[in-house]
Amino acid sequence: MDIVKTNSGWDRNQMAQKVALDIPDGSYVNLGIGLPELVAAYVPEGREVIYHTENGLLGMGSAPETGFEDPELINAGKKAVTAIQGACFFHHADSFAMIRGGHIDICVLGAMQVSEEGDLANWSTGEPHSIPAVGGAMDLVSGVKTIFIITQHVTKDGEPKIVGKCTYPLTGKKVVDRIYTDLAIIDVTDAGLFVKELAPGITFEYVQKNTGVSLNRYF
Amino acid sequence: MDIVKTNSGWDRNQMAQKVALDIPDGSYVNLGIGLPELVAAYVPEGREVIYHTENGLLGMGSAPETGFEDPELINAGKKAVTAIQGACFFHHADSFAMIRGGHIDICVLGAMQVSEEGDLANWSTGEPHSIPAVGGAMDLVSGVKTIFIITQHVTKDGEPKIVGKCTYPLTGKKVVDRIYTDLAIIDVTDAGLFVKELAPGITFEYVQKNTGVSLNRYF
Amino acid sequence: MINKIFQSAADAVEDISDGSVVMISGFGEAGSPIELIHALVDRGAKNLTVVSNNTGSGNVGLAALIENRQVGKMICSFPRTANSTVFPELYRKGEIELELVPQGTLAERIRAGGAGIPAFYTPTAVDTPLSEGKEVRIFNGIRYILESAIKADFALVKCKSADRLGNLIYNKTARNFGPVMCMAAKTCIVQAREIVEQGKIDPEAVVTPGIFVTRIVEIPHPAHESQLVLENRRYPWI
Amino acid sequence: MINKIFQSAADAVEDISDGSVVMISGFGEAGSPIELIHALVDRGAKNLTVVSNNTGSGNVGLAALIENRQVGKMICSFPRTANSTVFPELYRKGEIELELVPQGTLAERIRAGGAGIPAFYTPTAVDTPLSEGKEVRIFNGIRYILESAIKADFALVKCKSADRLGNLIYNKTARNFGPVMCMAAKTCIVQAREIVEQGKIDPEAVVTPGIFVTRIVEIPHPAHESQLVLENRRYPWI
Repeated sequence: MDIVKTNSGWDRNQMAQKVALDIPDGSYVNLGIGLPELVAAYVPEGREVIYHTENGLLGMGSAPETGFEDPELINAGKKAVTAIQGACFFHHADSFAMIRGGHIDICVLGAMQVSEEGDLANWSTGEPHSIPAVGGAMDLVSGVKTIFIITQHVTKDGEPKIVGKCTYPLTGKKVVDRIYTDLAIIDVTDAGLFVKELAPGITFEYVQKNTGVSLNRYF
Repeated sequence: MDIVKTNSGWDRNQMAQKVALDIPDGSYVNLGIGLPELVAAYVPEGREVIYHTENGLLGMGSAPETGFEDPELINAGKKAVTAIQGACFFHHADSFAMIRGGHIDICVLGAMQVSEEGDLANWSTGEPHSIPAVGGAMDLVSGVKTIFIITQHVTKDGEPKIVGKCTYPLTGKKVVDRIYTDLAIIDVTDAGLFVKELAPGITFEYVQKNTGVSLNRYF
Repeated sequence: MINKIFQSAADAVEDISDGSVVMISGFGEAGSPIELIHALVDRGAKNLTVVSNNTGSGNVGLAALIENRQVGKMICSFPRTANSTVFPELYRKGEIELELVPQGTLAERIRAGGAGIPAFYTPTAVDTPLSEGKEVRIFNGIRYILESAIKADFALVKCKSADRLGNLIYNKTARNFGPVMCMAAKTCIVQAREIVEQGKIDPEAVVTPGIFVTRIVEIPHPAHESQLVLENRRYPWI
Repeated sequence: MINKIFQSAADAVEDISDGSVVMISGFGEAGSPIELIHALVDRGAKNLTVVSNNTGSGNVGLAALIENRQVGKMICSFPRTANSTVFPELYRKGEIELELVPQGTLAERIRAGGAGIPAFYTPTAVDTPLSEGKEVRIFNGIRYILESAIKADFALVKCKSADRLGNLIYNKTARNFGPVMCMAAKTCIVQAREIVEQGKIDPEAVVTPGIFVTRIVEIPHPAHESQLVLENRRYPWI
């Protein structure tokens, strides 16, 4: 059987939009640095989502207009942000009490690898001369109720990021709930990985070929 | 040898004044309920002492004038108080972080019994039908740097309150630093109890006679 | 769209059911959500475990809830009051269970429940009867005991002002256990003296961030517990 | 009479000696007490253990302290920065020690240090390399690791306003680690944009109660770290 790919899959914005559609009205959400940040722009009209940034702000708004940046009003990626009406500031221990205590509904993170069982590696390559830097990633995956991963399906070198076992050091074990890639949306379940949706023109077989572990399908 | 007592010893206010004289300028102090509350009135002119009340106020002031009581501005004894300029309010976990974390310099408490080793019993008679109620006493004795006890030297029945071993359930073990009674001021040291000062007309022998354990004297 | 505002105390407590663990804010009457407690008396849920610093005064508020035989167990630091015989009488008859917890340990266990900390070590109560049966461990030569987190199904909390997102500020020493209880309960129900427009509470001065709050009821003129006690009132009102 | 006000940053850091454990507030440049750090560079104390979320940017502030070889060990969550090579170079040469701590665990360990909690259990980092060698314990079927408190000899903290009693308020997300570091250090040294009259800070809005603060220095116009980095400045100023 030929492996069919008639389309390049979703682009970054479309991926972000897919994530955004799955965030229910009224959710408290923490968005990781980079690709996850795009999600905020695609929350459907009529839904209210409150963004938490672990450096001490609940009710993070969009980026300020040029010239209105405040170096003391930043997000976890150290970029200038704004605060919505009804926002509040708090210290780091309180902020991570929200995270660790299970008060944040959804966290959207990037990934280096995700395993069949939902293990996540996204903080270190484990190479001897790399500078290890974990930030809040381990706290987020252990504390937030639902973890969404948004990532390209394969690495720049074409290697699968969705694998049987992570080879990079783990951020957390059995923590990922759903993976959004340029090719598909994949649920992590006790029975294995289930493809929930395919990008237009992308076949299940093509996704499988680019995945390091056996996939299941709902359909 | 006759045991000499030519005076009834210090009254409650004089006891409180003795405690107050031993509180250094700039101290953060927690005063227990009852007799300890009298101490605040006797802080010498020129010394600034900041009072902490464990129900969430640093910078407690004196009692309000009649008619100006606020049921939401009270001390640990649930009596109306005021707040000084520069006071602040905080929640219970933060308040006890101050206590447990060793940030309060001095706590002045009442006692049912104090032992030779500085064990304190001041929360329960241990009788089967009494209602046990501990409040913040155990937190205070384990966390505050210096514990002063202010108490009558003997019970209403004339029994010594300063004893070899406490017979009542303990509030804390080896926690008391100094005892102020109507008869004497007594230091708790590793070498035993040392009488530091006698009330006018009170002899060491008289204090010893009313104490359940052997006393030492500095003088 | 987030809107946590409920129209009445009765609506707000409607799903508190038998056997629930309920935290109730307050240090004495300061911060005690008396209207929410009375709504819970009306609701009638039984066999509750109540976590609160005290056991109420007179025959109103928390004392009324206990007197109405809705509380199977109290977790508190100071169950003795000068002006209520409700708890002592049931306790002496063995009809209510008591878990006595030092006040700071109580506050920290509740905070831990809200902060995702299952257990912590504390110096408080070491070598006292309240540490019986608890694990002792030495750190840097000092003995500590292990204490576990307390979580609740519901918290009933009183505050000064709230907005529709659930951001709260409190009044003076009525703050006490409110903020940590909001954190530690699955459903946090708040009575506010006023509900203000979103953005009216200074974001630097918010004490309880809205994420911890589930429901808000505006009670502009809450009853004064001490006044009710003076008047010998009892709830349900006779 | 309590007066915690010091006349200069140099005076305020004068007793920080070799081998001290120093907490430094800030998340990136937000909340980083750059003038106090520069005073510590001038002071020259060596072999410091620094507890701070990051390792500084460019060649100013915390990066300058590290570059000046005053830091023997960093305890932090995120030592990588786009715009500084100071820490990475020393780290790769094995000339600075690193204890990498997840950000929330770092904050909680510091809070514990200030709150008299010697150790606590947390779910963060379970089954990852950062839990290696740590005690694992199961509560309610879930695995947690034991983490210990962090205390410091000194904390260097930046805030917005202070009064002479040491009550502090912060500015937006520059609050971050400041409040918990104030709690956890024997000597807490604060640089404030303004020192205000006692009573001017709303007692309901105080973030750090004065009891946690030892010294205050007024720095009305603190340097902007990112601006200095853009200008390729380095400290000591050339």
